[in-house]
Amino acid sequence: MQLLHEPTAEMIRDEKIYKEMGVTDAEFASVETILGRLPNYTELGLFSVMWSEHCSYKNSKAVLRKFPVDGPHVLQGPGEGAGIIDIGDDKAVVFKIESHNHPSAVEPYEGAATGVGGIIRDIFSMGARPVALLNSLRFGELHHPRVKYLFEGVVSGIAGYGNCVGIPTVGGEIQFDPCYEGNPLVNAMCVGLIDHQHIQKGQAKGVGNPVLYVGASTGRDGIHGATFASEELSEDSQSKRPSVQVGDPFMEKLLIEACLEAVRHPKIVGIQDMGAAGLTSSSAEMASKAGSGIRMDLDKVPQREQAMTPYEMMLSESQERMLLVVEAGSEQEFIDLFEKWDLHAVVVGEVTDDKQMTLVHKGEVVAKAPVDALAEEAPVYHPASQEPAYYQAFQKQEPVKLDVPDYAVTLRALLQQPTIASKEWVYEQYDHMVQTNTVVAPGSDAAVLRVRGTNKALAMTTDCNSRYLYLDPYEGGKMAIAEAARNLVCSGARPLGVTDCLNYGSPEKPEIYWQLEKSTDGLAEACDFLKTPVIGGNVSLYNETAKGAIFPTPVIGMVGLIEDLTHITRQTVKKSGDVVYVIGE
Amino acid sequence: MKFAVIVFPGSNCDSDMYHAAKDELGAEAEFVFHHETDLSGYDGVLLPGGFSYGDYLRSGSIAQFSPVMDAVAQAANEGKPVLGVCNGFQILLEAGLLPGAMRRNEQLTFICKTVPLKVVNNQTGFTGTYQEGEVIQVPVAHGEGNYYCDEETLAELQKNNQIVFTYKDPINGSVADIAGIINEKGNVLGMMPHPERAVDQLLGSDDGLKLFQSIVTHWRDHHAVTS
Amino acid sequence: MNANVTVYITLKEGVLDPQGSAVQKSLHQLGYDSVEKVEVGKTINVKLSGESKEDVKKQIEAMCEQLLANPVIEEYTYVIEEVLSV
Amino acid sequence: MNANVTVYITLKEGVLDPQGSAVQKSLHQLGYDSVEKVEVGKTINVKLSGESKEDVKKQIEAMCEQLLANPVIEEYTYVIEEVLSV
Ligand SMILES: Nc1ncnc2c1ncn2[C@@H]1O[C@H](COP(=O)(O)OP(=O)(O)O)[C@@H](O)[C@H]1O
Repeated sequence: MQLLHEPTAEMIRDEKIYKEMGVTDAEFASVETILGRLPNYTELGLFSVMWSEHCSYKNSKAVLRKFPVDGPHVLQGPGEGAGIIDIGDDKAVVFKIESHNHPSAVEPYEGAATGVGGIIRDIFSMGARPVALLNSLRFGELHHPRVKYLFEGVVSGIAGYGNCVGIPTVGGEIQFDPCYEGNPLVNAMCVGLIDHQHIQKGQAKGVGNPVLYVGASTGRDGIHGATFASEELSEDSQSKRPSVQVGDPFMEKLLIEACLEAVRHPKIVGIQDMGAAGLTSSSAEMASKAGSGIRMDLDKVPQREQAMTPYEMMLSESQERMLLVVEAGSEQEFIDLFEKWDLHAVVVGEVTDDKQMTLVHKGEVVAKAPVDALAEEAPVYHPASQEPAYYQAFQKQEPVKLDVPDYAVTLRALLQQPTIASKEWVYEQYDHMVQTNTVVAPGSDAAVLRVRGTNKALAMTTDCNSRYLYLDPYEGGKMAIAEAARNLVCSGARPLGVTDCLNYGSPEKPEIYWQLEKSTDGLAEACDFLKTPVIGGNVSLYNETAKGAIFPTPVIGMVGLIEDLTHITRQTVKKSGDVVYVIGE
Repeated sequence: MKFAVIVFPGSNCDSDMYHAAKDELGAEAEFVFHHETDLSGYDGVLLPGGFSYGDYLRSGSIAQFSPVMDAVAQAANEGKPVLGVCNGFQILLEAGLLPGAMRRNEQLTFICKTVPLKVVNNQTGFTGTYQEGEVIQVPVAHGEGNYYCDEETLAELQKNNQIVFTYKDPINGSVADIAGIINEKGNVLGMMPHPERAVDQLLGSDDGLKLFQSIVTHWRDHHAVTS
Repeated sequence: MNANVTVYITLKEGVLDPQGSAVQKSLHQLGYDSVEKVEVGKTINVKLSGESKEDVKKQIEAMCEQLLANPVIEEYTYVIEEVLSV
Repeated sequence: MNANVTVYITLKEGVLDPQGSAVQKSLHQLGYDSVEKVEVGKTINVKLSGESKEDVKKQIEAMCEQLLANPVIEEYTYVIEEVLSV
């Protein structure tokens, strides 16, 4: 999507160029109403990414409202980079899960690596030190060479990034099923720890305060990544090459250390990472949350390539970049702080009081749009919902009676299933011990990490059996939560809260939307019942190929607290002669 | 005894090293940033694992030129104990303080697990409290730990008893299953396995603690008169 | 024909090259101020045989597409050298 | 003189190349039976300037010895191309 000459506002309207950006006729009309004029190409770009499903949740907002989000220990629910839960001793745990499915389908190593990088930035931009990574992966059947390539690439991408930044990858899950063949799922979760006093929000407050840009320079990579994530994968997804970003974990490591120093500086006002929709979403969201406006001079933005247009700079999804707002007059202190870590921070703009995003390029205002309209006022859709025929057929079926002539043979066959077999080959590639807190390593029900300076530990897990959800979304949804909770309890922990990543097909198909509705009913009910509020998450829709949609796959990340290190339990059988009990029905 | 824990921008086992020395061993320890040029205030130097400067090109290749490395070389010359673990070992090789080089693991993948190590030489200032031939459990975590040296160098290492640790079972293709070597003078040890990750039973093993204890014991024995 | 083919693989224009930047920075720190840009790539040397030069070419291109290069972020060129048997 | 130098770095003869062996194995698995040997190396492309070709050469060799290649396991060759300013 690199145009030598950008189309004029009239051309965009007359030739319906907005459709190429995923903007509908009705959405284009509301942009025109909001601005009181036709948007230019840059402005339309801003709206198109901010109003994409990935950034605006326009198709999923309604179902997300069902989740319980409060609890006595919740310090931060959904709405910031990540949610926060109190664990006593003046400490809190911060966690979130996010998808990087489509980038991983096109370029598995970099797609997975940059997925890990993105979720880490969500955690440290809250002020927390990242202490653990988990993931949840879905692929087609391993005998296909392409699937094998994707699987190996994703695993080494996760390893390559996590190992380098020095955050242990302590858990995850992998499922193989034909429904994921062309559309693998790569969900990454990060957990961080923070002292209460250091909790940060991504806000741009205080008229006249400078806006600092720090980290990697901006290139043409990943332009329209958020839109790409909000479309079905097709034959020419492979050719949407500019959407592929390459990660630089060393840069991320520098950012972690420098930003954790920066959030402890008394003159920091707000900090946010440039994730999906890059500079556009970080600046619009920071200003909108604070009730301010923001003005940026794009000539100041560090650029990796020549002659970048405002459109390209604003929509680039180059990795490892952060946006900070600091108190006026303190910018040099922050620039020096970053310099110590060999990072170059530059002032790119300032906070204003007009609630507008104003972009200046070569001395001229090239775009102006209200920040609330961008960040908050995307349309909300209530897609049609319809019970699928397959489900009705299943309901009518007699319960199947399984005939197992030889249990040993069946057991062996089951253990050979890639989905069930040992995942040692995978987790031996992940440094799961760095930071020396990993008490229970991958291979058990949940990972357990001690919390230094206390007698406590955290247990964490990711779970989802999408087969159950396909068969019965409502019951399957409840089961996903219950399974995660059981894994924590088995490790000696009391579940604290949930982060979820809702991976589904296209919500524009009534049968898929029905799956989304029913399964979130089940998830919400189970969360309510178990008192595990949902403190954040992510939605990934349009996981479809020409062959159809994936199973509904709401991946659950759950974190629990172990009050006493002596209460940690493991999965392994202890010694012969021990008694085995079965609990439950 | 006071240790310097060197921090390169991409070090990520620096805190683990610091905790091992300070909290588990009970010695004095301080972080020393890679920009520093003076290590005269320290009795021993710990080069931690991680990815020093991103480890692009070759592991440790860029770190060898960082300002602090001149001071590390000087400390080594003065006979102070210098321990390089994982990336620290790679840096010592690149800087020429130890012989040989690292290649990518034979299987080309990163490998992280606890492996049995053989203490081949317990007559060093780092291994005095181990038994000769003792097998200890220590984690490895590396992608480029496939040690290489030519036959001449290997013969030299063997002759001088410079091979300190070997893998009990081959894990990455290393020549002679070498996991750790020492310089001729006996004060610079490089090893791929992480003793600082094996200092607490809660995390699975405390077999690495003796290595740190050996350093302190050795140092005390040699400084008993002056201090 | 016996051939010795060298395949040169580089990153496509516009793709971030953290390796190149790291080496460049390091060269500057070592005082090589005249260095303007560094890019890091790979070479893969393949000894193989084919019925003809055309056939070798066909094989190599197929290998590049399938395995040697990652067409999403890399591009490749190659040089075929004939090896005359001794 | 402005120059565009390509440095080729390969493992010394006798040093086992795990990457090369892995690629070779994969190519065999894909059915390229005529492949006899595969070696993987690095290219480093450096754009720099010097007073003369001699000077550029001196700089490049110094860079290779100091940083770009590890003499214990690697060897290098290079090609200097003059860039004529436009
Ligand atoms: N499936 C979900 N369940 C709960 N909260 C969600 C879900 N998806 C998104 N959210 C929350 O909505 C908020 C906005 O998300 P988003 O704009 O994607 O933030 P970010 O850009 O940091 O991912 C976040 O706080 C996120 O946690």
